[in-house]
Amino acid sequence: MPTSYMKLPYEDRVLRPEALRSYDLETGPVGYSLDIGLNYYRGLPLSAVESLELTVDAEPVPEHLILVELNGKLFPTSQLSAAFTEFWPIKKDLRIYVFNGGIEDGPHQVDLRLILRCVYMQFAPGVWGMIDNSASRTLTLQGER
Amino acid sequence: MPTSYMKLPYEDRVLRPEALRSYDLETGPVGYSLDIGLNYYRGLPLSAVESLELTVDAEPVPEHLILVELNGKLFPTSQLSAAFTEFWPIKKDLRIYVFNGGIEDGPHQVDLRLILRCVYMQFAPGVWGMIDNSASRTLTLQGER
Amino acid sequence: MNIDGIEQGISLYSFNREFVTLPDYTIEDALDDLVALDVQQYELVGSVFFEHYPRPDPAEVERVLAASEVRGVTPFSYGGYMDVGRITGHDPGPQDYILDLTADLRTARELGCRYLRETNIPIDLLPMAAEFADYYGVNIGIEVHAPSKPSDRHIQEQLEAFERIGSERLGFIPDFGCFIERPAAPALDRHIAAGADPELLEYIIANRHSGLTEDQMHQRIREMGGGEAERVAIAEFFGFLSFGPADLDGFTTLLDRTHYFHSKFYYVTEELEDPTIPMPALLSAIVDSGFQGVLMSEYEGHAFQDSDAPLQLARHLRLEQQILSGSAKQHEIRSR
Amino acid sequence: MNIDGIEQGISLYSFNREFVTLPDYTIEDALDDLVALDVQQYELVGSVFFEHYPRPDPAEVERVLAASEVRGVTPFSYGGYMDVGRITGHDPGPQDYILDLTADLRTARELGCRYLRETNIPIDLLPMAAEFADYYGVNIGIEVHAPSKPSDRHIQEQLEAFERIGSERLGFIPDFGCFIERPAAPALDRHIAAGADPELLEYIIANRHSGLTEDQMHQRIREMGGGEAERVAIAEFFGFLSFGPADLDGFTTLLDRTHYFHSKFYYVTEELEDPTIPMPALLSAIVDSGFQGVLMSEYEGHAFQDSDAPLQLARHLRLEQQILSGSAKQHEIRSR
Ligand SMILES: [Mn+2]
Ligand SMILES: [Mn+2]
Repeated sequence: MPTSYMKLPYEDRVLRPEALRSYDLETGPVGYSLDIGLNYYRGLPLSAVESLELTVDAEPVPEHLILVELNGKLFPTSQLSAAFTEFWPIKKDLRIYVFNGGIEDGPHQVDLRLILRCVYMQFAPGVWGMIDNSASRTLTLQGER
Repeated sequence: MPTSYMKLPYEDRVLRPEALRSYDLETGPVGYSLDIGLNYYRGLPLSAVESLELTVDAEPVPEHLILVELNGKLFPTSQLSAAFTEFWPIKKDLRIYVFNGGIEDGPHQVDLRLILRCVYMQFAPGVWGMIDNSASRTLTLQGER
Repeated sequence: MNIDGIEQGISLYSFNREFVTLPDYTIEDALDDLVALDVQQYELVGSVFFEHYPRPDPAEVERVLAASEVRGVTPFSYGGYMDVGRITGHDPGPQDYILDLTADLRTARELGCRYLRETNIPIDLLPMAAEFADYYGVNIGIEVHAPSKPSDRHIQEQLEAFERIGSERLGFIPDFGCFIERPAAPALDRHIAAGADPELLEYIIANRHSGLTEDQMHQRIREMGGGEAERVAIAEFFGFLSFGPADLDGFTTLLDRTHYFHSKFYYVTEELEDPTIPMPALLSAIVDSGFQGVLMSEYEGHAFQDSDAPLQLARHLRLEQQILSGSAKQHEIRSR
Repeated sequence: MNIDGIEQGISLYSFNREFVTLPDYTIEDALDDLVALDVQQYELVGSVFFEHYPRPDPAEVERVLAASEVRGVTPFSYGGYMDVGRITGHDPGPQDYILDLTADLRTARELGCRYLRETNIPIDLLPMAAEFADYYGVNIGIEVHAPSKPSDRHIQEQLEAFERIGSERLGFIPDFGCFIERPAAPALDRHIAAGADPELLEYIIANRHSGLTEDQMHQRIREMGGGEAERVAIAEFFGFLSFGPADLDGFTTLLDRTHYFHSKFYYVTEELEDPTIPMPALLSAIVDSGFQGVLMSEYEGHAFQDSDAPLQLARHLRLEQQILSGSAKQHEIRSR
């Protein structure tokens, strides 16, 4: 039974330099979006997300301000673990929208804790391999996509 | 609170004359497929399927012989109610595969009992409107698609 | 057609039978039917016309926009739904409503719609909905739909919440199906074809609101010689085809907070009469309120007959025009 | 390359680092790299290369077939997975395995693959798997992968089940990662770069299977002057980078029931030596068994270094060729 999380060496692609963007609507910036790459060698079902916690500039982002987009579909974080028919492939990002009214231009410290279940690696009933897809990086806010 | 199921007048499209087809693989027929149309005025999430029971020539088809296909994805019937991110639109059929080794050429009496939850019509906690998408028809087995 | 500031539109839901039953009938065909009726503004219901919902594929949105542009027509409003029962066994909470509202607002914005029709938003989420409406630049209308009536407590509570919040973004979309005064002719014909006595049907209709319970009505009609066909009719008239005196007083309370109307109808006769819905009274109340905006014809007769939606819509548009021209004239006379 | 009935193929998993880290690196690029190595047969892992899994879009399958045809290469085997943990909080039952197996068999058939690699099928479902394999005309191979070894009880039980069922459709795909005898050079280099003493690392390797527990080894190395870097190395060598004497006896028991091999490797030196996996012994056992089929090179060094997968694959293919030519010659001599 594993005592630790698997962490592959592709961490650099989790939070890429252009990943943080302003999210602008009719009224101007309403928040920001953050693209999250997979640090694994294969794709996984979205239901593999065991936990997703985002901290920006040392402030945890409240769950109710977050929507997650994959394959053109939107999810509150609470629904991710149930979304077993959505596949998160290697070449696609999860996009997180945070509706906090916008953030300042310039650099921001982004800390993502993202734990994924390894859906083909069962050690015992209810016990699965775990993947650490976390990353931390200082990202500079980019303009609207 | 409704005392009965809604049933729209589009029942003819649930089991259409060409809906029953032989399913042939390397070894010849391994079963059959059945296309099921929606008898409703709008699409619904696949998780709206509350129950699906198929009877062919007066014999109930065992659940473990059935796979359901929608949007290119496959489901055992037991997973349908969890598939909340799949949308069953008006213009697409559910395709049911039955792996029973094949059935005889000619006409077959097909009885489908399919109950759907009306996902936007809540009467009380846990109590939702119900849609009767059932149909019965004598269908002639068609050749492999 | 614009009569004294009131414009006509068509909800593409009117073509539901065609879209559902004809495999080759597409959104383009619906827009062709719209153009043939000389109407430019329409409502599109996402869960009817899109293959993906609550969020359509970008290509689906693009297709609607391209088909509209080439025909010179405009998606005026987007018909959304709160499909909050999507997760089996889960009672919806705020996140479920917010998710569906966000998805529909995005789509409405992508389509360039000024209005989003929603089926239901809990009152405590309305302030947030008003904020979201500002974000997306889309007005949110809550449909007032049968079996609800404008005077119903929950509708009046919504109205109070709208006033309290004060945002122009929030409003109602009254659906005239709230004001059915008697069953539509095709519904009656269906019962007569099934063997019901026309006189007994008229008796049921006349006494639907005389204080009799459904059971008492069943007994009364049995005593008068009715059988199975009449029994089915009673069940229907006391159930999902319920009708009664139109709640016109309630209706007028909503008018200042109304975004646009679903001018629902089931059948208009050759003589341009709708015996089911009191159109003259409704339209006159609208004109008197000073409302400027869209009357969105919404044909739903396909529930009862092999429909000819374009023919019925043509009649309905003319019926509205007749009434509005008359009202406009009266209005003119009165305001002289 | 076909040496005495043994052919060489490449698992496209070998290009995993390129595919994962280079946004523009596509399946077509992987096939170009394959062609440049003069290899025609390959394995494709669905959950790596497809955007939809367990069932790819028809267009995705079409793309692989078209890209293969134009390059004169062939998908020999399809790498499937039993993703039976897909439904959160649900312990998998037979239906979950049957679903994933069916999905992968369909895809393998659509790709024209003779073989499907599966990660795990419960023994009681193997008779059904054999029947399904007949239906789809695709052979099913269960990969024997580290940390399992061929002699392990559950592998031997699978072997017995295969014999009992008697279907030629069922077999093994031994992965040479089962036979790691010492850490690959890049893994050692990484620890040395982190400050570990090369001599202490050699001591750990030499005594990994001397009966010391992980805790005892930690203590011993501390006494010999080791610190944090050595501590990390011990944790790795007792954990997911475990190694030990190759289970060659177990290996030979599987050979009659082997569909093809994952010739897994981490690093081949310029001198065409693999100090990690005992290739001469493995290949000689394969030749001696009379096996005719495919050795599928599977590079996994990208876990430890900035890889040059094509260079490493070229070396590995030549290493295999050298050994096989030698074995072939010996075999010829012996069978004279
Ligand atoms: Mn309406
Ligand atoms: Mn392998």
